[in-house]
This record gives sequence, structure tokens and C-alpha cells, in this order.
Amino acid sequence: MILLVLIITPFVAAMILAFIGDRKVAPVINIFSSFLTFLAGIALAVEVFRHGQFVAGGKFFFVDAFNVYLSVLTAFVSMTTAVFSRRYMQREKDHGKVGHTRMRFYHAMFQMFIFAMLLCLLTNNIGVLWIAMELATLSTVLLVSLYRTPNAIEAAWKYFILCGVGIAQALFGTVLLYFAAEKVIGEGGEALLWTNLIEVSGSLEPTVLSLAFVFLVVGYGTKVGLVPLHNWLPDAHSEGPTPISAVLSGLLLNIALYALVRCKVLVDGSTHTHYAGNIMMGFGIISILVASFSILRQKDIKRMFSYSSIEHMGIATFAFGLGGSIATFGALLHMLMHSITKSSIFFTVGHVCQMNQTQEISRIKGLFKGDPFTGWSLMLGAMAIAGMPPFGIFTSEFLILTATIKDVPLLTPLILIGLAVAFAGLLRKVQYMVSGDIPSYFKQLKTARTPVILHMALVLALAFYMPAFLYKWFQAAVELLK
Amino acid sequence: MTKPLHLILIEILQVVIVIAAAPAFLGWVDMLKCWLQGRTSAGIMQPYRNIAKLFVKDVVLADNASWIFRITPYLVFGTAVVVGSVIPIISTNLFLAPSADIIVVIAIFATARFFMALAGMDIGTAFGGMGASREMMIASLTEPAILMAIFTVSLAGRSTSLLHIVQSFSNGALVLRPSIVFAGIAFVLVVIAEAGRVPVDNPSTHLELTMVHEAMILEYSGRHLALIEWGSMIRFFLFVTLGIACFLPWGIASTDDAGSIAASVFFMVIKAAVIGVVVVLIETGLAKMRLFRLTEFLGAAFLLSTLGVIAFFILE
Amino acid sequence: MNLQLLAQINSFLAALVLLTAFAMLSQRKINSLVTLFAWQGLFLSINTAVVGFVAAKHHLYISSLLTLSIKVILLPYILHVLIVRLKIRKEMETIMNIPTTMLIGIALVIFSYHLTAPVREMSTLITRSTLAVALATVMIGLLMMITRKHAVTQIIGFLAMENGLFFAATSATYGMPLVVELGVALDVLIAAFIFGIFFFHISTTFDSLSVEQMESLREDN
Amino acid sequence: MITPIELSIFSAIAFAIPILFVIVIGNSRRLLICISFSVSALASLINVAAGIMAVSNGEAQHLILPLGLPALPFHLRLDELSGFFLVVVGLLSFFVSIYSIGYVSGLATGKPVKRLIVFYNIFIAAMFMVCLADDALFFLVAWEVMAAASYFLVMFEDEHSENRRAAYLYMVMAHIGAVLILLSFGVLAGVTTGFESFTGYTFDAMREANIPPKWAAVAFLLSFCGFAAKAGVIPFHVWLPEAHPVAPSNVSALMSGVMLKTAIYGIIRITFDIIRVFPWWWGTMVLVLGLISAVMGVLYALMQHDLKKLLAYHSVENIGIILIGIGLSMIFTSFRLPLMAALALLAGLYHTINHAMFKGLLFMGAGAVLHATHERNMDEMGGLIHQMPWTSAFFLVGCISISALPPFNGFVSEWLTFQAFLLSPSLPIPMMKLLIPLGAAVLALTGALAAACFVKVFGVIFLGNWRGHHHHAAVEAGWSMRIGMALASLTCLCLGVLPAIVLNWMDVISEKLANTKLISSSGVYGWMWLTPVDPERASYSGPLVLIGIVAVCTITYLLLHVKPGMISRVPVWDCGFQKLTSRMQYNAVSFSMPFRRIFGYLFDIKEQIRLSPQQRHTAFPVKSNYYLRIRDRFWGWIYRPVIDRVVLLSRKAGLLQHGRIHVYLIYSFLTIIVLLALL
Repeated sequence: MILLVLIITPFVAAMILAFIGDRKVAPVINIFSSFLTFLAGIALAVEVFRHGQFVAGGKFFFVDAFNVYLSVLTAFVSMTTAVFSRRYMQREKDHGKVGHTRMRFYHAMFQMFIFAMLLCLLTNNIGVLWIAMELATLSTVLLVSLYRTPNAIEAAWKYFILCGVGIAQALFGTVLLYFAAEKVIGEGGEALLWTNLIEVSGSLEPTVLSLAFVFLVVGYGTKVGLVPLHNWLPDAHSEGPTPISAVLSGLLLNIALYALVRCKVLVDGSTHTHYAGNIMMGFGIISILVASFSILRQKDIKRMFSYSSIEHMGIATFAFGLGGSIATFGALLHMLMHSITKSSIFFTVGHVCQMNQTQEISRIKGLFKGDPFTGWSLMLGAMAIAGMPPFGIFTSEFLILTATIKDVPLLTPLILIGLAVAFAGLLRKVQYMVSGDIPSYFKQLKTARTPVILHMALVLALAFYMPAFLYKWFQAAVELLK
Repeated sequence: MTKPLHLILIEILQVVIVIAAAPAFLGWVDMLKCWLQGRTSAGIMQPYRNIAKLFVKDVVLADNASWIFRITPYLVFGTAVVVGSVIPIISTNLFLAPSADIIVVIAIFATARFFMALAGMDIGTAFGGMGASREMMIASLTEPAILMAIFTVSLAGRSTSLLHIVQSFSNGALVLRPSIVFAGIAFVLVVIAEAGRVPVDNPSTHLELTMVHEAMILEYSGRHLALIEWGSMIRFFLFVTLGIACFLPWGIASTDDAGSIAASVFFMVIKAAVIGVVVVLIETGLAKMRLFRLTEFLGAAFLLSTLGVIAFFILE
Repeated sequence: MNLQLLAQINSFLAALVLLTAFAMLSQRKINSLVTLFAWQGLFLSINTAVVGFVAAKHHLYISSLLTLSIKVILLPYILHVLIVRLKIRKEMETIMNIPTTMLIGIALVIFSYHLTAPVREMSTLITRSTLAVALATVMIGLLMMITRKHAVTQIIGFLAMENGLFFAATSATYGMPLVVELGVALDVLIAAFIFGIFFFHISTTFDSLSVEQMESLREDN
Repeated sequence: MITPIELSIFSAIAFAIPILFVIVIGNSRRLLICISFSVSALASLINVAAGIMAVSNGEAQHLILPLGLPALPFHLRLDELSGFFLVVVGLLSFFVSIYSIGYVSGLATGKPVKRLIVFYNIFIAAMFMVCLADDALFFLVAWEVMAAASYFLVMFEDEHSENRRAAYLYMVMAHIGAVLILLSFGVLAGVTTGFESFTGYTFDAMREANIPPKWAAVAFLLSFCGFAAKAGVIPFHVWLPEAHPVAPSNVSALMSGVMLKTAIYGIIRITFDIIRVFPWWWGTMVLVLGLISAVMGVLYALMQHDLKKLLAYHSVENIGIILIGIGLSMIFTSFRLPLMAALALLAGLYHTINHAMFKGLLFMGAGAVLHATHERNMDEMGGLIHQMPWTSAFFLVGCISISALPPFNGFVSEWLTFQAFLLSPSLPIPMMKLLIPLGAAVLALTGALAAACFVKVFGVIFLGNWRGHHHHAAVEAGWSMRIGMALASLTCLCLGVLPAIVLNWMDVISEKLANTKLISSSGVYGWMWLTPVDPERASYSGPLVLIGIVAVCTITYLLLHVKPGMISRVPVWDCGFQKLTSRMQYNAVSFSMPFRRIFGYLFDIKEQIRLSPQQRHTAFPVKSNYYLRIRDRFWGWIYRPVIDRVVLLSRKAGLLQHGRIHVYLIYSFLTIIVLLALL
């Protein structure tokens, strides 16, 4: 029941918003519906906390420790993003960057996107998971090109084509999965239900599954933004409107990783080797290195932070590939922390860009003096994302790194280099932007502080105190995944 | 164990001897020098006359002289006297001796030097600064050498406290230890540097480019100058006695009856006289070195003392 | 009808699909490219129907109809309209010269045959041998997207990949569950609309549909 | 009865109060500064008390905060070692907080004082937490918070590019160091529990674990590099002379005085407390690095004429001296010579507290001078002793102490180190017997050079005449600054004169870490005499030496002043020719010239005299100007190449984002092919 509310609310909201178009109420409805979604998410969490994991809707939905926290996270971040985007998009409209039709489109598609992601998370059917993933892509493609600038269109085109190709690979993988499953479970819809697959995963044909995993990892990996499949990501993040960058970076990547990990579990269950893990570790390392070295030379603030998203996804992927209780725990925590932190950073970046009317790092200066709140939230956000305590990302990186040096000591130097370079790069740029004197073209604006404060407070709090239920879920998820 | 009264007496006696005898030793050295260079000497008492003369003179201070400038002479003199009270010269029954071992002694001298250099910079003349700079440079080179020499001795004597060094040597039979010999030679070189004698520094010159010690105290006059002069005489003498205590301690009284004290005083005079001869021979033999040749001179000292340490481990 | 014949039909259709894929790879004229794509869709839908008949899976008929309506009628029509509207030149230049592309294509076929061999061993279906063809079609579609400079051709390549996937779904396994089939079809439909919109945007902003103008977001400077 | 550990926790929480004040009474600056810094002074004092209690009652106390991960809450532990470091940190931060009242209110308006107050308090609290932490996670959290806070403090005047550069360099090196430490904890915890649970992260678990030698070596090297990066051990020192000068002086006092010490704490904690059993080459490595840092640090310092840069390089030197003690102690420990190990360890620890005191004092003095002159270049100063008598007196105390001259504290610790060196003959390995004494020679050289350097510093800044181009009316520092410095100087004197008492108090540390008491084996003379090992070997009595010197000086003075001859003040004798200008004085550059000549090959020196082209008349001397630039060779040797590599690689990474969608498609195509081929 709650599940239904959770899934349906954004869908309905999308319909309504598409219908009423760009009125004063539109952003309010947007916020309200995502708030409703968030409440539903909370309720669902309570439900799961009470009775543990369950299957609903004729085995169509499935909620366990792993996806419940992700769906609450999704609901939460999309809510705050809606709050943020209200004033932000209003201002974009005032600047004449977007018209009425596009605003209508923006609001509708935003909700549609949330719907797709929640469907992704909560469905029990691998095929539907794929469909929802595709839907999520399609619903954001046109949001990326919202500004209709040549660059925006180029970015959106690349996003569309690359993710389309990737997703197609994923479908092929899914087909192979089904092919292997139907022999064991028998034909029909049953054979695609994750709950059934996990039970029989031991008896699935290893060769087929490892073949399938190649396609799945390439397919979903494209959306996770793993190097060398990442090229769409910086473009899409930097050219799209900031709220979209926030949800793409904070949520979509998580969802894709979620899908990938679900598949990994099946493959591991079948092959009983570390095959899938090794592939993921490889992708993770490459992503960390390439992303961190790219951060160093970015001239565009949003591009820089999108690269940092690639880096962190690399870390999480690596950790999942590494396996083991500590590393997996760290990875789960990392997904949580990263999406909260990164989205708050993007909020701040949005404010910064609007105040300086540019995304060029070299033209952004003196934020400490210009607008202390924004300056400090950018600085602290960067510190948090770069893995400085007392913020949560440090905790997860701590766990992951310590686990790494124990299990694969020879890879730690690479990760060390990656982290160090990324830290140096981020700090250099951010320090440049916050310090110094205010440029002439700087214009202080009223900013949406609540989301930023909420996120940063959350990251800080989770670093110092992790609630018991969250810990319980993580442990359960670890049991499932490790 | 001896009665405290005796100890105090001995202590006082030694301090008095140190203060009194130091100018005489310098006079002796100068006298010998004059003889060797075929000049008629002013006699062994000349340093006393100088000091006396300076004491009766008035003090002329530069306008910008600060309190550093004024306390330095007292510190120089005071540190010298304090050191004089801890080095076993006439007896090993010094109750003050444990309060400072050989490293502390060197360090106390360093303190005096520190203040002297500051005083040199206080007036703000080029000479003062030059003297201070050079003095500290020389000191930084002598320090390692002297420490290695001491190291050798205290390795041999298994202690850095002078009393025990003296006892362990003078009680032991007279054996010729290569390490001690090396260290001894090194020590002589170092003493020459520390006391500002030729070839390191020429105490009798006032030619600005060669001055080191004199440059620092150029601005002093009257009783201040007297104290500094006297202090540095004591310092010179103490280095000699330190050498005696470390390298030829035989004859230093370990009991405290008057006879043995007297004997050890006698021995001390003899040794000091001999050492004076050695110093003079070196001084007249060598010419004043250029400042940057000193590195070689002191390097040699350091090398010898290090050889001493190595010899100790290899040969003994 | 006996299964043997049906199996032969099935493999024959598979061969045709592969053939059309190669034809598309070598085709320069855009209109005929679209036509070829329609043909491929047709073979696909027939094949689906056949398989449905063989396996007595009635939902496969539905998906066959879906394929017919979308991939054979709707999409080609949309593409045609676009081509006419946007006055796209008929000749498409490629990045690589055609023969090389063909060679690579053949290599891909062999490679995918090699890959799917173990899978074929364990399968009991009569359609099993067509999995290699499906994979090859997917690969060739990707290759096509790589080698063509034009937005429309890239889309066609993309749809060809979709075809390959669909072919895999119907041949390797006797069709995916219906809900999935429907979802996939829906996605393809949405995708079609989206690239339709895109073509307009691109051509209005860059006044040409060549992808080569869209290379400004680069960092290798 | 409240236990020490609770006490120090509460006081650490008390550091939050000033931060609240910033929010509450942000508008009235003067009041804010007074209250908040007094509060932090008080809190520091409480910590000192806690530390003293902890050391004296001598058993470890544990506390587990309900924070962090449920399975890995924050463990705290207050044992003798952490107690000692609490005292070190607390004492100096107490002095500095008092000093800051005057210093900060003297800052120009418009400076972000609130930022300063907030991070100042976070910084100190974090240092306390570092000393208390007892599990890897909490330790690193505290450690990094400390680094971040100090980073923002260095960034204080972020409008200057040099501040930004320094802060950036510092933060990056600190973070890399922290990650290295993290990895070493990873090794320790990993071999402890194999990571099936979180329990392995507590130091207790690591203590119990018996770590295989190879892994232990890895852990040690990692952690040592990490801590060395923080302590500024050569060659990890480059950030230090950049960061300390640009920070506000009270901050640089804390950073140089106590923040570096937390690294020392870490090294001791890891080696002596957690790993405990180690081969002799670890100690040798530490010793050698210590010696290099000591002598190189002082030489670099000699070459500087920027006051705070010079002091920063001296921190490198003194860290080196501390490491010499610790290294010796490690060597002795590895050869099972507990007594000597105890001596060397105490020497190192004693120098730790000494350096904290006098370096803090010197930086406070430097701050006062900056305040008065707005100058950091010593060659623009001079004769300040007349305008600022108090400051100069306190600064002099600092100079004597750091030059290791009796009767002040620096000497005592160096003396102890020498004694430790003298015990080296009892080592079993002949080679070490031969080589370690040379280390003593290096230490002696260091001491002498330090003395030279501080003659230069004091002479050039406070003595002589004003050298500056623009004349500036310097005024004496305010009362709070003077109190801060006075307290520090007093501590220096006490530590120098009464070392026996302090060492007695510290001895419990050596009992815990080196398994033997030091004084107990030689406590025959009581507090007057310091007799490590045994009185036969060596003895030093600070009180007697001090009393002796003072007594003789006073007696002489009195004797000479029964009938004092008159003192006439006259202008300086200008050697006959007129116009003896103040530019003719020796300044920092000319003072260090002999040293440049002798040790020049160690530096990257660019020295030239440019003769101005226009010659007015052959009779006049040509106008010439002198140019000198001295660079740290290590930058060119190590850092520059690394940076170049990184930039190069990042350019390579940029090539991936080529811009052509076909290329991207090829990437994904090839990825599939490769993965399938690997199948």
C-alpha cells in the first residue's frame, strides 16, 4: 500500500504538472508531491524496520535492507532538490534562459525521473528494472538540453546516444540472464524475479552468467559513469540545469550502481569465483585514477564536481568489487554520503554560478567576502567530498581503504595517488574561488539555504552518530552482498 | 669522608687560585713569546698591571648601548669563575664539582660567548657585528671537535663528570692510550681556537680585518673592559687546566691534607708552565690564518678527535 | 508442419536479418537505409511469429505485431518524414571506407559465433543457433553508429541494435515475459519521439544533422 | 570525584563556548575577543591539570563515547603518555590564549576575527582529542580536524596569494600524510582481525595482536612517513617554512610549538606502545633522519632573514633533536637495554616540552615585534630593545633556551641526549658503536649553529640601530601579550633549573614504555642534582650553576660599585670618518655570510652584486646593489618533479575526453570486446 503511494505519487504529480503547465503553483506542487513521496519513503522504512524485507504486488515489488535506504535517500534528495529548484529555476526564467513550455516540461519530467528511479529501486523484476533505467535516461535527456544552447544539445545528444547504447548492452545481458534462468525456474515472468533468481543463483549456468555480466557491467556501468564509459557524464552535468546535475550525480549514478550490484550478487552466486568482483575493481581503479587526474585541469566548476562524482562512484564500485564485510559496509555508506554531499555541493554551485553569472572557475573569486554562507558551504562541501573529517565520506573512505590494504595491498598505492590528486585538485580550485577579493561582476543573491544546511548537517551528523536501524540495514545488506 | 669545612676551604682556595693565577699564566705565555721572538718582555706581571689600569679608568659608553652591553662583562667574569670552581685543579674533593660535568662546563663557556657576541652587536658598528659573526662561526666549528675530544675522554673514563675522569685516570697506571693522545692533540688545537690565539685569532692586533675577539669588545672601556679581559684570561687558563684534568691528571690531590694540596698546586704550576711553552711554540711556529682557512685547521682538530673515538673502539 | 522446417525457416530468417544488417552497414543512401531497416523489422516480426508458433507462446504474436507496427511501419515513417522535412542530403559520408567496415563486421560475426558456442551447447531450443546472429547484429549496429557521421544514421544504427536485442530475446529464449516486451517497445517508442525532437533541435542550432559539429565539449587542449 | 579523562573531555567541550560567543555576541569585537580567549585559556589550564593528574596517578583510564559507528564508537584513553602531551599542549595553549587577547584585538579591523576565534578553538580541542584518541577512526578524525582547522588559520589573510599558496601546500601534505597514517592503521587492524568485524580498529586490539614483522615494518614506515609529513622532518619539511610565517603569530606559536608535537606523540604511540617489538634499523632510520633534520634545519634557518621563516626552520631543527632522542631510545629498546632506552626517551620527551615552551615564546615575541614594526624582514629592524624592553627580555630568554645554553631548559634536554649518546658503546653492533658518536658531533654542531643563529636574530632585531628604510615608531606590546610571554619564559627557566623534579614526574612514562624507571636507579642526590643513569657517570645541578653565576656577578658588581667611576655616554666612535649611518651595521645577511661561505654547497644560492651603469664621476664610488636568493634544494630534488609528473598525467587524462562521439562509442565497443575476449 505504502509502496503504491510511494511509486504512484511522482507519476501522478508528473501528469498533473504536465497538465497545469507553468503556473505559480507548479513549483509548489512539485515540492509538495516530492515531500509526500518522502513521507511515503519514511513510512516504508518504518514498515521494513518493523517487519523486515517483504515482497508485494504479486511479487512485482520487493523491498529489502539494500533498496529501502536507497529509496528513502532518493525521496529525500529529490525533495530537497525540488525545494532548491523553485527559486533557482525561477531566476533562470527571469534571466530568460527558459520559457513557459520548457518550465512545464521541466517540472513534469523531474517527477517522471523520480518515478523512474523509485521503480528501478523497488521492482523485483530484472526486466522492469531495465525498463525503468531506460525511462530514467529518457526522462532526463531533454532536461539536459533544456537551455537549447549548442553545447547543451551536444551534451544531451551524447548522453542520449551513449547511455542508449549502454542500456542496450544491459538489455542483452538481461536476456542472457533470463536465458540462463528459465532453464532452472521455467519460462514466464517468474524467471526474471530477483527473489527467485537469488534463491536458485547457485544452479544458474556460470558461463552464461559471466557472459551476461560483461554486457550488464558495460551497460549499467555506462550509467554509473565508470571510465572508459564515462564520457557523457561531465558534459551532461555541466550543461544541464543545476538541479538536474544534482539529481543525476546524487541519485541516478547510485541507482545504476544499485542495479549493477544486484546483478553482481547473482553472478557471484553462480560462478563462485571473484570474477565479477575483479571486473568491478578494475573499473573502479581506472575510474578513480582518470577522474582524479581530470579534476586537476578543469576550468568549469560543474565539470570538476562531475568528475569528482566519477571518482566516488569508482571508489564505491571498487569497494563492492572488493567484497568482504568492511568494504561492502563502506561502499553502502559511501553511496549514501556521496549522494547527500554531492547534491548539496551542486546546490551551492548553482548559487555560485548565478551570483557570478559564469561557470568558469577563473572568473569566480572572493566568495568568503562576497557571500560567506555560500563560500563556506562550498569550502566545507569540497572538504567533505574530498574526504576530510568530520564529514561522513571520510568514514566510508576510511573503511574502504583500510580494507583494501588488507586484501589487495598492491592496489592501495593507486588509490592513494588517486585520492591525493583529487584532493589536491579540488582544494586548489575551491580555495581559489572562495578566497581573494570580490570581482566587479559579482551580484549577491538570495539563496535557498535550507537544503544546503539540511544536507551538510546530515553528513556531519551521520559521521558522528549512525542510527541503529541504519546500521542494522547496512549489516543486513552486507550479509546479502558480501 | 672529609669534614665540610675542609671542603669549603679547598673550594675557596681553588677559586682564589684560578682568579689570581690566570693573568700570571697569560703573562707567562706572552713573556715566552717575547723571548722566542727576541723581544724584551714586559714581565709576567704585565696583565695584572693592565687590569689594574683599566679598573681605575672611567667607563665610556656609546649612546645606544643597552643593558645587554652592560651586564655582559659581569656574565663573562662570573661564568669563568663558576667554571673555575668545578674543574678539579688542586684537589678532587670539590663539593661543587658534581654540579657541572664537562659538557656543562663547555656549555657555560658558550653562554659567555653568546653574550659577548650580543654585546658586540649592541652598539651597531660594523666591527662589532663582524667580530660577533666570526666568533660564532669559529665556535660552531670548534664545538663538534671539542665535544669529540671530550667524548673520547669520557668513553675512556666511563663518565663525563670531571672528578671521575680524573680519578679513573690518576688511579690507573700510566698507560699510553692512542685514543687519548689523539684527543689530546685535538684538544690543544681547539684550545688555541677557543682562547683566540694565533693562528686562529691574534689577541694583540687591532687591524680590523683580522680581529675577531678584539672586534667584539672594541667598544668596551674601563672596568667593563677589565672584567672582560680578566674573564677571558681565566677562560684561557681554565681551558688549560681542563686539558690537564682530562689528559694529564696525575698529581691532582685526592686527599685533602695540606701537603698533598700543596704538592698538587706545585704539579699544576709545572704542567701549566709546560703547556704554556707548547702553546707559544705553536703560536710562533704558525702565522695567522685567513678566516676561511680556519675550516681546515678546525677540521683537522675534528678529524683528530674523531680518530680518538675510533681508536678507542678499535684499539682498546 | 514439422519442426525441422520451422527451424530452417527460423535460421533462414536469421540469415536474412544478418544480411540486412550488413546491407545497412554498406549502404550510403539514407532512404534505402531506412528501407533496409524496415525490412529487417519485417523479418524480425515474422521470425517472432514463427517462434511463437513453434513454442506455442501466444504472447509472442502480440510482440510480433508490436514489432510490425513500430519497427516496420511507424519508425520508418517517422524517419522518412524527418528526412523530407529536414531536407537531409541523400549521400551519407562515413568515417571508415566501406570495405574495411565490412571486414570488421565479418570479424564480429565470427567473434560472436565463438562467444555463443558454449551457450549453444547447453540450449535445447531449436532456435538456439540464432543467438550468434543476434549478438552479431547488435555488434554491427554499434559498429554502424561508430562509422557514420550523421545523426540519423546513428539513430538507425541504434535501432538496428535494438532489433538485434529483440531478436536475441525471441530466438535465444522463446521471448521475454510480456510485460518486459511491452516495456521495451514503449521505451523504443519514447526514444523515437525524443530523437525526433532532437533532429529538429540539432538541425535548427547547427543547421545540419552531421554529428561532426558537435565536438565543442572537449578537454584535449 | 571527577576523573582526569572526564575532566579533559569537559574542558574540550568548553572550547565550544567561544564558538557560541561568536554567534551570540558577534558584534562587539573587543568583548568577544576578551571573553572567548579567556575561556580557551581556562579550558587549556583544566587540561593541564587533567594531564598532570593522569601522569601522577599513573594508570590508564578508558572512556567510550557513544559516537561514531555503532560497532566502532569513539574510544578514549588517558594514560601517562597522553597525559604528558596534554600538559605540553595545554600549557602552551594556555599561554598563547592569554597572549592572543592582546594580539588579536591589535589586528587591523576588517580581518575575519570570528573565523580566527572559531578555528583557533577547534584547533586546540582537536589537538587534545588527538592525544586522547584510542581507536584508529577517532584518532584520524581528530587528526584531520586539527589539520583542517590549522589550514583555515593559515588561510586567515586569504587575500594574499602567499597565504593561499602556503595553506594549500600545507593542507595537501597534511592530507597525504593522514592517508598514509590511515593505511598504516589499516595494516595493523587488518593483520589483527582480518576485517571480519570492526573491533580491530581499537588500539587495544592492535596492542594485543602479534603482528608479523614484515607487516609491522610496513605499518611503521607508512605511519612514520605520515607523521613526519606533519612534524616537518626533512625531506617532508617544505610546507613548514611556508605556512608558519603567514599564519597569525599566536597560531604559528601553537602550530610550531605543539601541533608538530602531536606527530611526535603519534610516532611514540605507534612504535613504543602499539608495535612494541621492532628491529634496530627502525631506530637507526629515525636517528639518521633526526640528525639530518637537525643540522639542515638550523643551516637553512641561518640563511633566512625573514624572522618567522627562520623560526619555522628552527622547528625543523628541534624536531630533529627530539627524533634523535627517540631514535636512540628505539635502538636501545631493540637491543633490550631498557635503562638507556628510558634515558633517551626521556631526553626526547623533555626536549618536546622544552621546544614547545621556547618556540611558543619566540613566536609570541615575533608576533609582538610584527605588531610593533609590521615587518618580517629582520634587515628592516634594529634597536628595538630600547622601545620594547620587556619583549626583548622575554625574547632573549627564548633565544638562550633554544641555543641550548645553561641554565635554561634547552640545554638540559640536549645534555640528556648527549648522555644517551655516551651510552652507545654498550651496543652489540661494532659499526653502530663507531658511528653513533658522530651523531653526537652533529648534535654539537647543531647547538653551536643555533647559538650563532640566535645571536644573529637577537642582535639584528633588538640591538644596534634601526635599519629600516621607513622609520617606524615601535611601541611595547600590551599587558596580555607580555603576561603570556612572561609565563612562557618563566616556564623555560623552571624547566632548565629544576629538571630533576620534572623528570621524576615524567619517569612513569619511561616505566610504561621502556619498562624501567630512570630516576629510581639514580635518585641519590634529590631535586638539586640531575643524575641520569648514575651519579658516577654524569651530574648537573641547574640551581647551583644559576646561583653561582648570579652570586659571582652580583658580588663583582657590588665590589666594583663601592666607589664607582663615572660613566659618560658619548656617540659611537666612527673610526674617524664622518656619517656612520645605520645602514653600515651588520645585518642578517652579512652576519650569516661566513656560514654561507662554509656551508654554501648545501643550498641553491644565487648571489650577485650589480653595479649601477651610470657612473657620475670616476672619483665617486660606483653605486652597487646586492642581490641574494637562497632556495631549498629539496624542492627542486623531490617536489618539482612530482608536480610535473602529475600535471603531465592530467594532460594525458584530458585526451580521453576527446569530444567526438564516435571515439566514445569506440571506447564502449572496445571495452565489450576486451571483456569478452578476457572471458
